[in-house]
Amino acid sequence: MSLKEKVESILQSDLVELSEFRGDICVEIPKRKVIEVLTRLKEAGFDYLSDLFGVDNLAYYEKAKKAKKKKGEDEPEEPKRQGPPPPRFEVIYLLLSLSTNERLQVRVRVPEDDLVLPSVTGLWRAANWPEREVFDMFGVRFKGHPNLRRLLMWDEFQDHPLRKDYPLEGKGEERHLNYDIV
Amino acid sequence: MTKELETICITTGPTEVGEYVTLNIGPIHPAMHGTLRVITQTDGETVVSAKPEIGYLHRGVEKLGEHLTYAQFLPLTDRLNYCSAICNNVAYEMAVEKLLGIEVPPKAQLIRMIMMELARIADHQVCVGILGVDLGALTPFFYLIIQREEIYEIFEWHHGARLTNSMGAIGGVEADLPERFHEKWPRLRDTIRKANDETDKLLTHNRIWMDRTIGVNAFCGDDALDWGFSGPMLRACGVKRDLRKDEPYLMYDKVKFEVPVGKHGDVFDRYMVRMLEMEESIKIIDQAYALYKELPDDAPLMKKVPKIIKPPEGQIYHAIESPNGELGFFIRSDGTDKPYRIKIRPPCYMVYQAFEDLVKGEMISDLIACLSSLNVIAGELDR
Amino acid sequence: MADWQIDLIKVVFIWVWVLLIAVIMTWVERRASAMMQDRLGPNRAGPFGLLQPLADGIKLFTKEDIIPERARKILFILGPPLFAFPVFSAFAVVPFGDKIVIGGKEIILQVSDVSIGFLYVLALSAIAVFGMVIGGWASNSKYSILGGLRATAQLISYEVPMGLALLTIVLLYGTFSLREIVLQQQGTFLGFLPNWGFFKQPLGFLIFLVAAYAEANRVPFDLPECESELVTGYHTEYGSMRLGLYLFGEYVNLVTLAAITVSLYFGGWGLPYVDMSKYLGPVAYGIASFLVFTLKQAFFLFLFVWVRWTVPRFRYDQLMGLGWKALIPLGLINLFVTALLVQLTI
Amino acid sequence: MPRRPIVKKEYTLGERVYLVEIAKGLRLTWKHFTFNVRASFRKGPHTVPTCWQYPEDRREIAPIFRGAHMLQLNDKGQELCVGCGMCARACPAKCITVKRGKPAEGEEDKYAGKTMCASFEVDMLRCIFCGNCEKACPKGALVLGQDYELAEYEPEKCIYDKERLLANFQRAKAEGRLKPPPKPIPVDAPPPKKKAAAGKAAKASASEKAAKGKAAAPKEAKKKDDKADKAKE
Repeated sequence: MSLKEKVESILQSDLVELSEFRGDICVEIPKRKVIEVLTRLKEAGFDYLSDLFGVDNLAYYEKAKKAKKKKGEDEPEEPKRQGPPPPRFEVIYLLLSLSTNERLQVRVRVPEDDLVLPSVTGLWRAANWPEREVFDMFGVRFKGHPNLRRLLMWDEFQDHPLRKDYPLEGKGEERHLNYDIV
Repeated sequence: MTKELETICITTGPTEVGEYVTLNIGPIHPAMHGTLRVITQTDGETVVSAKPEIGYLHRGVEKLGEHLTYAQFLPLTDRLNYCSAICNNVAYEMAVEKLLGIEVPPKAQLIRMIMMELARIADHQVCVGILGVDLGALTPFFYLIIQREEIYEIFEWHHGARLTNSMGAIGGVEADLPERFHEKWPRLRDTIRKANDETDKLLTHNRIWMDRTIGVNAFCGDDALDWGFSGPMLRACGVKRDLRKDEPYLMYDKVKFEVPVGKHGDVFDRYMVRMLEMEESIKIIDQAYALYKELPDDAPLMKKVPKIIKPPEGQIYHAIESPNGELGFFIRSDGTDKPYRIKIRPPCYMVYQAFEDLVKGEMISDLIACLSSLNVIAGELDR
Repeated sequence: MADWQIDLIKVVFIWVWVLLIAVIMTWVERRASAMMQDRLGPNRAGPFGLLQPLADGIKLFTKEDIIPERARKILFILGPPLFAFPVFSAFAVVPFGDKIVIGGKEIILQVSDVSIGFLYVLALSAIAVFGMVIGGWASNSKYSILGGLRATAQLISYEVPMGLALLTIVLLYGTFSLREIVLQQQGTFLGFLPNWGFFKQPLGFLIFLVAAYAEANRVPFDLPECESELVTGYHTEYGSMRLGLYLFGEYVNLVTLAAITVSLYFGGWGLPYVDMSKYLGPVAYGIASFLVFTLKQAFFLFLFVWVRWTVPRFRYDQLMGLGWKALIPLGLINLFVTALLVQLTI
Repeated sequence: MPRRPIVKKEYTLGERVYLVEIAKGLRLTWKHFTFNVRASFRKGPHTVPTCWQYPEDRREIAPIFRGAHMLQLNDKGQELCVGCGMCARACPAKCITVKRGKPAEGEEDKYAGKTMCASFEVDMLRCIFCGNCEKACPKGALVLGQDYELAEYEPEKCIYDKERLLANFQRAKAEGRLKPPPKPIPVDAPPPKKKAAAGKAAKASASEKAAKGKAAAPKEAKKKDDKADKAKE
């Protein structure tokens, strides 16, 4: 059974989209079923959380829109995603099966107006810092995380630097340290 | 008195004030390898809680990567784990090559392997040496670091830099093995072994060293997997997992080597795993060098890649076994000459987040020993 | 020359001499450690870098003297002298030579031959701890106070085995005077060994040496100032010449401990098998005995350096364990056996 | 509290009594000590084999070392740089600024190309010495030399202008520390036969000329390669 079939059989109806690129399989799962699906995957052998991170799709979709306009209707198979605009953020879980050494990317789309995901720290403690980092960098909140504070940026920092609309050189924020020596 | 001392340190987040003393170790502290910071609560000398704070060396490498071309990002990977920059270079190059769908010529693969194993030896030497320094034995550090200098000389003659190597390019390596390597390697192999041997003599069976390391922050294998450990740290916990064996890349499936495994995951096991891995690396280099010699002199070193690299749309994740563990690069391309998103999976990031679990209930001295044995590199941790 | 004049000369001489050895020790420490580690060490200031200690001294003197804002000022200032003064004074009872005859006057080479020399040394080394503790406490820094606490605990626990080892010596020689003990060690033991305390008390010597390392805060017992854990321990907040006093005091302490080791266990100024006074004139004999003493002392000073750069450091609880669970029982057994033997032979 | 596996300490007697292993360690450090003491009394600049006494006694720098930049001249003393700005574009640290200009009348023979760089600035405070500019330069004009002592008292002095870069080259030339011409990289590319032959020829000629110490051959090879690439595309 290939990895693809295996994943399909595990996920069944929860599989929103499956894409394959250079042998890496990426599956999309619905947002409301994250914990349930990941638990199933963990039980099915994908028992090691290699990494967890976010992606901001803002520029990507804008670019795709532009490209579509440029090309016009030369390539009719291009507009795959229709209907409401796609959710802006993605959170990607990199899973690994220790027994078969197969890797799987699990992707959850998070819309901008509802930046909340359930935390998977209960499944893998390894998700602790990565989830904090995603919160820090993208502003996605994880429900049930034991200590959801900023990780890399300082606590008083307001923005989310890895978002595509955050300028590369920052907005001139400075850290004011409060030495509360009384 | 406790209360009076309390006001001096800046605490971040909620800390319990009361019967415990808050000891703020770092970011400037001799044992905090660069800019790590641990906020500890101590009961006498026993650590009650230890909360690592990171981000003091955060340079936004991932954000920068979105604004640089694929070739321009390569030098930035040097600055991740600066003890073994070559492994980062190769990991990144291989990730981009996977994205492009090309395979580099065998000679380039072998050169990469040789250089990576040299870098692994250098990294382990630094880690073991620093562990010794932090436990009060300064001398082995020098015996090891001298050999590292010799390794750096090979790097310098191969691609022109000692520490920030920027080795190779996307599509292969740019230079054949230098004359220096052919001359130096047989001798260097012996001196590295001798230095390891001397370190072994000074430390391993010394009871002071054994008391300091055996049983200190021992860790269970399944806990380690749950925390996302990889590399020597995981192997010290008794889990036999090495990406070179499990998911062979380059030509690691053509060489024979052992994967040293510890038992308890304590500092001593981590130290021994690293010491033994250096020996295995020497074996790998020897075999790779033999394979290299079979190839003709003018065998290709690079795969033809266009000057401006524009990979097709898609996303890949590729991981290699860096000296610290699984070093992965996730790259999503949107078809332009710049990556859309680069995510680096640094190995010590996952290890360091379990720090509190590792040191809880131990003493301050063990905290220092634990930190050195984890080989947390701030550049890699904060990116 | 009046007696007080001779005493003054002796005091000044020994003061300068100890300072000089301590200064040279800082150089030896750095150069020897460098040589053990395949390095060269400081070799720029003067021939072989011999002027390096001078350069260090100038540096320490000219640095800004910082007293932390929230430190206990008086105690902070008091700390370093309180540490340095006792370690200097302890040398007063050490016999650094036999005797010298100048102008028909017999001068013993010892600042003062106190009949309780022994207790004096022990008492002063106990006082020196206060320097560390006060310095650590007055700095108002957590690292300092941890260093100070460690110093207290360590020195108090190692005082006991050291005292036990010294007691056996007292039992053996029946005197508290160091000079008397040295005099009793001349000649041979069992016919072929030098009549040194070391051969009569090997275990006692070992316990004493380990305790001496602990007293001197050297690796493997440098817990009060272990750099990688407590930054530099009790003198973290010190700078300038106050720091210099601490650092220097440690070397002086080494010199004193080496001198006591030599006079207790290695026959002081005497050469084994050879009675120098038979072959040399009175002046030459005095100088020769002094040189012999210095040579023996130099060996122990080097041993301090040598061990320091070879072994790792103990952990706090292991250090305590070694002191209470190994050294003290051994010391007691040693004391008991010695007492028994002494009783039987008398 | 975290779970911890129980570790049994199994020491041999020799390990248990401390002294045996410490004595072994002392023997080892003594060996190093005596060896180095003997070595340090030898005459000469580099006595202890592992210790370089820096200002007088320097380790050999690889000819391909990536140090301070320099702008090369060709054998006729002409400036090679044409001011194309490829280096500035390839730089990840954005530390190079180049202005293209035309040579003034009567000065055409000072420059190898038809155009030249009117100004060339390298900000050494930003430079990360990755060598991307060197790889990008189509004329082989900008190279990273062997200088590594780059400290200055004023930050302004760290911005190297054209004169300084040329002076770097002159100095390196006088001291015989010029960078060897880059070796052609054997590239694995379709069609294999033609390419391999070209590569071999280029390599052969390169090695011949490299022996003579001239910088021209690889450039030709490079040109050939470039042409071939263009033809393919």
